[in-house]
Amino acid sequence: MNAHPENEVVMSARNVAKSYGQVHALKGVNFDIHRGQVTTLFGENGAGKSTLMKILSGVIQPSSGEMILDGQPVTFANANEARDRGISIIHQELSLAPNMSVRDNIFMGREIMGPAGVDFAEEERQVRKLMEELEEDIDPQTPVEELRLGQQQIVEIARALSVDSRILIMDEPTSALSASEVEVLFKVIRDLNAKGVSIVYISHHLEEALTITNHAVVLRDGNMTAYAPRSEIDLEWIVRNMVGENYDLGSPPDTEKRDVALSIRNLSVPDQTGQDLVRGLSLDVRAGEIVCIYGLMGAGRTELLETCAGRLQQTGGEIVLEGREVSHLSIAERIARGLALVPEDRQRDGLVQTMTVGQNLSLASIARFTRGIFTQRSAEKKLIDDTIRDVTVKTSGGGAAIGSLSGGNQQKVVIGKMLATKPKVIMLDEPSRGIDIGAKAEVFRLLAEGAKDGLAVIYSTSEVSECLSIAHRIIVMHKGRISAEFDSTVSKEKIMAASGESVAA
Amino acid sequence: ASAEGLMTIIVNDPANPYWFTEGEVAKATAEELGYTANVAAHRGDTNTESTLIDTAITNKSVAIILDPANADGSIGAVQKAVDAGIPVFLVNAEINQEGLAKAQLVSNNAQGAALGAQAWVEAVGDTGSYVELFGAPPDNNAQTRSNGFETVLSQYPDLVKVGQEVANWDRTQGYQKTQSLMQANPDIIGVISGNDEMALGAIAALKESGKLDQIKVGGFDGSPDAVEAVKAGEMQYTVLQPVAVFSEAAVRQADNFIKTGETGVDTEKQLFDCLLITADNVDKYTSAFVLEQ
Amino acid sequence: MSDTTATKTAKSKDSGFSIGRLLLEGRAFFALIAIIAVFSFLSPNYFTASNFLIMSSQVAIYGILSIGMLLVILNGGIDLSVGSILALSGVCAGAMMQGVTLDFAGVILYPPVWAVVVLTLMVGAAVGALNGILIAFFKVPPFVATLGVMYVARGVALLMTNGLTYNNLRGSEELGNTGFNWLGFNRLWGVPISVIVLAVIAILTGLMLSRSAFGRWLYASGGNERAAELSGVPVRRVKITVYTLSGMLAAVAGLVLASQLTSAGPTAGTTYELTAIAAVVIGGAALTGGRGNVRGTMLGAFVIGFLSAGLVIIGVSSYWQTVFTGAVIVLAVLLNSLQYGRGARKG
Amino acid sequence: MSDTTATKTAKSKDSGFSIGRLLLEGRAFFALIAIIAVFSFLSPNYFTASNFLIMSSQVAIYGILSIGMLLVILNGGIDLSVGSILALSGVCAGAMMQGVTLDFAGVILYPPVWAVVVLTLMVGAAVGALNGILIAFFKVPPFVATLGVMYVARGVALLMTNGLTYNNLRGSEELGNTGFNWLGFNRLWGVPISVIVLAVIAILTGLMLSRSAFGRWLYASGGNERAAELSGVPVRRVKITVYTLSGMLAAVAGLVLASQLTSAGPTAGTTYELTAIAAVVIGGAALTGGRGNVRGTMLGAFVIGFLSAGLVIIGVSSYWQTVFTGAVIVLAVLLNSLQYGRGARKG
Ligand SMILES: Nc1ncnc2c1ncn2[C@@H]1O[C@H](COP(=O)(O)OP(=O)(O)OP(=O)(O)O)[C@@H](O)[C@H]1O
Ligand SMILES: Nc1ncnc2c1ncn2[C@@H]1O[C@H](COP(=O)(O)OP(=O)(O)OP(=O)(O)O)[C@@H](O)[C@H]1O
Ligand SMILES: O[C@@H]1[C@H](O)[C@H](O)CO[C@H]1O
Ligand SMILES: [Mg+2]
Ligand SMILES: [Mg+2]
Repeated sequence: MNAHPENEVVMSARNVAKSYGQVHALKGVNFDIHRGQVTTLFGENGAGKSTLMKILSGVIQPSSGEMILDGQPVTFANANEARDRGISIIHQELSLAPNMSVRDNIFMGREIMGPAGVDFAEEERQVRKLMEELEEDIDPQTPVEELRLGQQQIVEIARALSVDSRILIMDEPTSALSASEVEVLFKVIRDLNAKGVSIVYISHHLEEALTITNHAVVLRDGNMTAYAPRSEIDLEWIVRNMVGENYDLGSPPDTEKRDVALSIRNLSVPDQTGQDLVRGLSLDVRAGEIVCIYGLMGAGRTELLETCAGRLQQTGGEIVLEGREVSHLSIAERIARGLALVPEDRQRDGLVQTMTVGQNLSLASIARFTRGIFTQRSAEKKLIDDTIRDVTVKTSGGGAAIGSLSGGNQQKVVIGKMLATKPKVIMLDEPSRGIDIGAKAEVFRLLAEGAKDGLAVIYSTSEVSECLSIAHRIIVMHKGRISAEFDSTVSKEKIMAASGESVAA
Repeated sequence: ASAEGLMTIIVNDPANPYWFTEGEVAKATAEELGYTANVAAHRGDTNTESTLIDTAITNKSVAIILDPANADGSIGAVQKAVDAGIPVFLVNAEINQEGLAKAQLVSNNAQGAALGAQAWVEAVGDTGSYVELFGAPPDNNAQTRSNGFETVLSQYPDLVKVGQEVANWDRTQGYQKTQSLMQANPDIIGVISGNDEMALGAIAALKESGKLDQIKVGGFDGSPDAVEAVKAGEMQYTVLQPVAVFSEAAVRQADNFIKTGETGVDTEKQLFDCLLITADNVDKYTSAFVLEQ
Repeated sequence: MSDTTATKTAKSKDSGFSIGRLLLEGRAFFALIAIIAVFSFLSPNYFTASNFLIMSSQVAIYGILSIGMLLVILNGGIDLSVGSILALSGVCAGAMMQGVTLDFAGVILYPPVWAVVVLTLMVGAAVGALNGILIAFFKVPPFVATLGVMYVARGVALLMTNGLTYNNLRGSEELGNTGFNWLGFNRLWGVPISVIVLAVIAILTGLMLSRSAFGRWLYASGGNERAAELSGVPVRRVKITVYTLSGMLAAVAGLVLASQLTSAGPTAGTTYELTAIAAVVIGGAALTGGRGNVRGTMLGAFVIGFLSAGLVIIGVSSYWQTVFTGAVIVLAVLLNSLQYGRGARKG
Repeated sequence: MSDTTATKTAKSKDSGFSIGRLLLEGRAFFALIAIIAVFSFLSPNYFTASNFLIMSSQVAIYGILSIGMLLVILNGGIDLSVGSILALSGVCAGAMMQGVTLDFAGVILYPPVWAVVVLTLMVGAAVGALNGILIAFFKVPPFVATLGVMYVARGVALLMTNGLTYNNLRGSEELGNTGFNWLGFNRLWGVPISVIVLAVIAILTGLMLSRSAFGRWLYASGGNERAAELSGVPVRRVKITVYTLSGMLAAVAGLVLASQLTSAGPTAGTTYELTAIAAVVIGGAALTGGRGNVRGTMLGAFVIGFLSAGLVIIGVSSYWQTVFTGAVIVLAVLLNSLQYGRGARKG
């Protein structure tokens, strides 16, 4: 990576600010991109990372400030103009058309034209080459909807790589990738660096990001709060600058282990083709106990938890809640008996965007306030206010629009909604996904408190460090089975080895 | 507002030239007699009709000239106007109750149908199979005409009706139904139709298949388009309904009633005989729905 | 993974209270005021108590249909079959009033009017439930399911009567089935019964939506069905219920119409589904579900009803009426989309 | 935002090739075969070349409309105005054939037929573009925008003709505007021109969808509009284009119908939008956008056309025809949803 001066700046933002009405997403940020190097942006949810990247890539326009490319001020009217100048972006949210093939998605908006229309053969040739580079075995003609999430993210990455760009922005490219896939991606990034391509990288996986970065930039509340080259920083530095203090995800609370609250016996769950995603799995969780389920993408954690909650159908086995079999019950009946699920994707499965914070909080327990025909408003209001206080949702009140909350606070609403049903067992599927470290710590604190009161907690995660926080017991899932079980003194390496992940990373 | 007050005229759907003329003639007559006149359309919907009657009441109409949407379904609406003290004069179609409207002026559909059927037999001969296009069933005229055709045609045992389709007085439907009827019965010699619009649709279908020479079409109404077709030799005849005559008469009877309390005619139901238009007398057709005698 | 998308679109609403927003949110209300003002100016007969009562009784039919439609639209669905159900129920009521022949017993039964009403409502509810089952269990998209049922119900109504109309639903003393036209003809405290029926239904539905658990479930499953399901909302039951209610309300409308006209025909209510949808949409509901309320829908129905009645009263040709109706629908919703869409995206 | 949703429900499609799936995917095809078989069995006159040609020429109108509808539905929209645009275009063509009076010059212009055709297509395109602008720029939901335009266009058509029908569109030699009925009456190699027009449009549209960049853009913006936009697809242009094309195709249908009847009336095409939507949906397209193709839509149009023609040929009453049409729509789509929805979630 030395065909170019070490710190040559290809592009920079000068005093860039962006407001959405009263929301000041960016407040005059200066930012440099170095040729052939990786610049990583760190920051809490809502710090303004994606906003800055969208401005650099022409998706949105700054309210003030300017951008300088090769020493010249530039403005981009749209993403196409930026792309023409060699800047491309992998968006944080997957932006693929599920109905179309991998090939069509990769060339969406810049189809290669031949004499008889789109030159599909040429496009497919290029896709195959990209997939080889990314070490993925994905056929160009496969509809994107048939790919699992991680593969979809690979397609996003391939799309960005298919443009010969000088600056490649990656906004959380690895949130759905397995460790080995991340490895490959990092290798690709190094190759690109060697060719002089500059990378801007964003991730909430701080340790992972540190392995690739050359320069670290920290954003906080729309301001740049710190900048340093890799040699001068460590994890603690990042966290301190991001949130102002060092957060600890907690340790297993001292609780009294009581009777078995949830007993899963020999459970099997098939996919549509009849293949088992969960295979004869058994697990007991006691009241007051916190169990963490670790596994790679596709290990079957989501299926396991959604089946317990009653959304998916099992083909065999039993789910016993406080001694009573609940397999035949509906979701609502299971909730009423005290079995609650906080789903993995809060936008899709957790929140009702058209309702207020309060209405979301009371949704799962509204039937309890019904006397005769009508709901009791005062009881509902009390529940909402109590929950907002207990789970510390930062909001102007129950009447606020749910969309006005940050990601972490939205997550707390989903958790609060289920806690309000007064469950005996709460299952949380990746409760930390996409929320910042401060919010994570608060969520874990909340769960630990619940356990002290006798709640049985099961949560899944894809980050090893989160296993080693509040959990009393760590279950590792691999291909639908429990591949190992540890107590809280285990090492990260052992957990990862049991999950089938390479420890090298 | 004029000296004599407002006369509300409610027709079915002016997109059919027949009803269009009905409304226009009534309006012209009313205005000639010193009334103001509103023409509204219910398009066959009894609810819309009832709404229009409400409006006529609100507007303090002195009389309502109504082409009822439905022989049974319009009775309530007429009753409502009568209860509000507004005299109602029905034109073109009847309601199945007497004593409500001051007068019901309709063409003599049975006589007209017989007239048409006879002309049709003359055109096609007395042997062969044929099909019939039937109007909108809620309109009594559809059945009356069909019965009229039947009465005459059943006297010719060698004329066989091999198909009958509802085409709702509509040209496009007449076109499509005729096409299919011809496929089902390739050897028909004639199409007899309950009105001109359907007949004109049938003619288009026959032209398309090149069979207009072999298959004869008869219409009903005497609309200008049909008269053109008779002139061009494409339609054998059309039965003229004297709509211009009875529309005008209805308004005049209303005027009488307003001024004298009597319509000037003894009976409530008044039948106006239809006239036959063929190639022979087509020149006497001077304006829409008017044939010089 | 997609927090930001949704977050952003909803966020702008937080930005405080403004006069402009009030005007926009109340646009159906202002449209109604404007309509009343214009027509009162143009015709002396418009602004009278009796005319308002008459117009309201005309609105009743559409209003009742649009309340059912609102429920379905809140659920994120649509019901194209209401016009046909209206006709079918009217015809069923008509048939029962004419007497039900029991062949095997050789007698003709004349059910009393209350029984006719109850049975008719059950017919409407059954057809609505059929919609609901197709949509909730067989996953047929609502547009398609109700389109199919629209044709089938209409066809059945036509077959039942052979295209003809049942007349004279007044019943007779000796058969003990009088009173049918009470609904359409009588007045309580000077107000037509149909208007009272509308008001009662509107108030009950309003209460149901705002105060009952079912109402909350409906908003939730219209806003995000998956999230509602995981929160224990019986989404399928909600779905079937709204279509059933929509069908039942169409039957109420059918009864009101039949009693207003004292006749019931199989072609009644054609295209009324479009008017009902228009009323709901003018009233500010979103076709994507989860947003809307009874107040808005009622205003929407009155806007349409008072507009078309006004146009007739001042003697505008029926063609212009068609044009105006279309223009009002687009304009009202255009304001609506300006309200929601403001600055959400560039350009 | 809903990538994963689609992901999970579609999971089953990975499971290789099965006979069951072939049957389901080709359900419109099998429905068509079944219809042809049944009617051929019931009537000796059904299975004849001449009948197929006639039925095809009837299908032409609906088929042309449904191709336009397909484009709109692929975009995730809907176009309720096509029936009205059909009428309006027919009427415009009729007016031009009767001569355009230029008052200031005191002359009547008789444009030649090609000019009439071109101008009429432009009228259709313009109304379609109006839909597109309302939807793409003013963010009016497609259902509402096209509902409003449906009323307005119909009203304008009625106003233009004052309700009457333009008759005799044959033109005359001395005015140099003959040839209009060629479209509706003539045949090339024994095939009605209207069928050829349909075939040409279907093939061109098919090629556009499968081979052109525009086709990719359309599928992309129907599948995930945001993603398409972020990828530089001009989603707004695509949107306006599909509505414009839909309007233009409605004008083509209007011209074909007017030339078949050699007359043009303002009430033509009422409710044809529903038939067109039904054809597209029977043909396997999803109303949510992004899925569907011309082949399916054509099969859908033929299913509907051959069914209703067959019912007439065997002499089934028109009421039963209504019932059957509805039932076929629901059944076809029910199979469709079984195909996609199989066991996706707990029953
Ligand atoms: N279109 C918008 N309208 C209103 N507010 C917005 C919009 N886009 C972003 N914001 C707000 O701007 C701020 C910065 O958002 P941004 O998406 O850049 O955060 P981020 O740092 O990428 O967070 P995350 O880690 O959760 O992705 C947030 O408060 C966000 O809610
Ligand atoms: N979108 C998809 N398409 C096809 N198969 C999928 C998809 N998502 C998951 N799978 C398959 O389902 C099985 C289990 O997936 P599941 O989502 O339960 O895993 P998980 O452990 O919850 O992982 P994560 O939640 O991190 O995605 C795996 O075999 C995986 O390949
Ligand atoms: O008598 C009229 C005319 O025949 C018209 O063509 C259709 O409606 C009938 O009632
Ligand atoms: Mg971000
Ligand atoms: Mg998971």
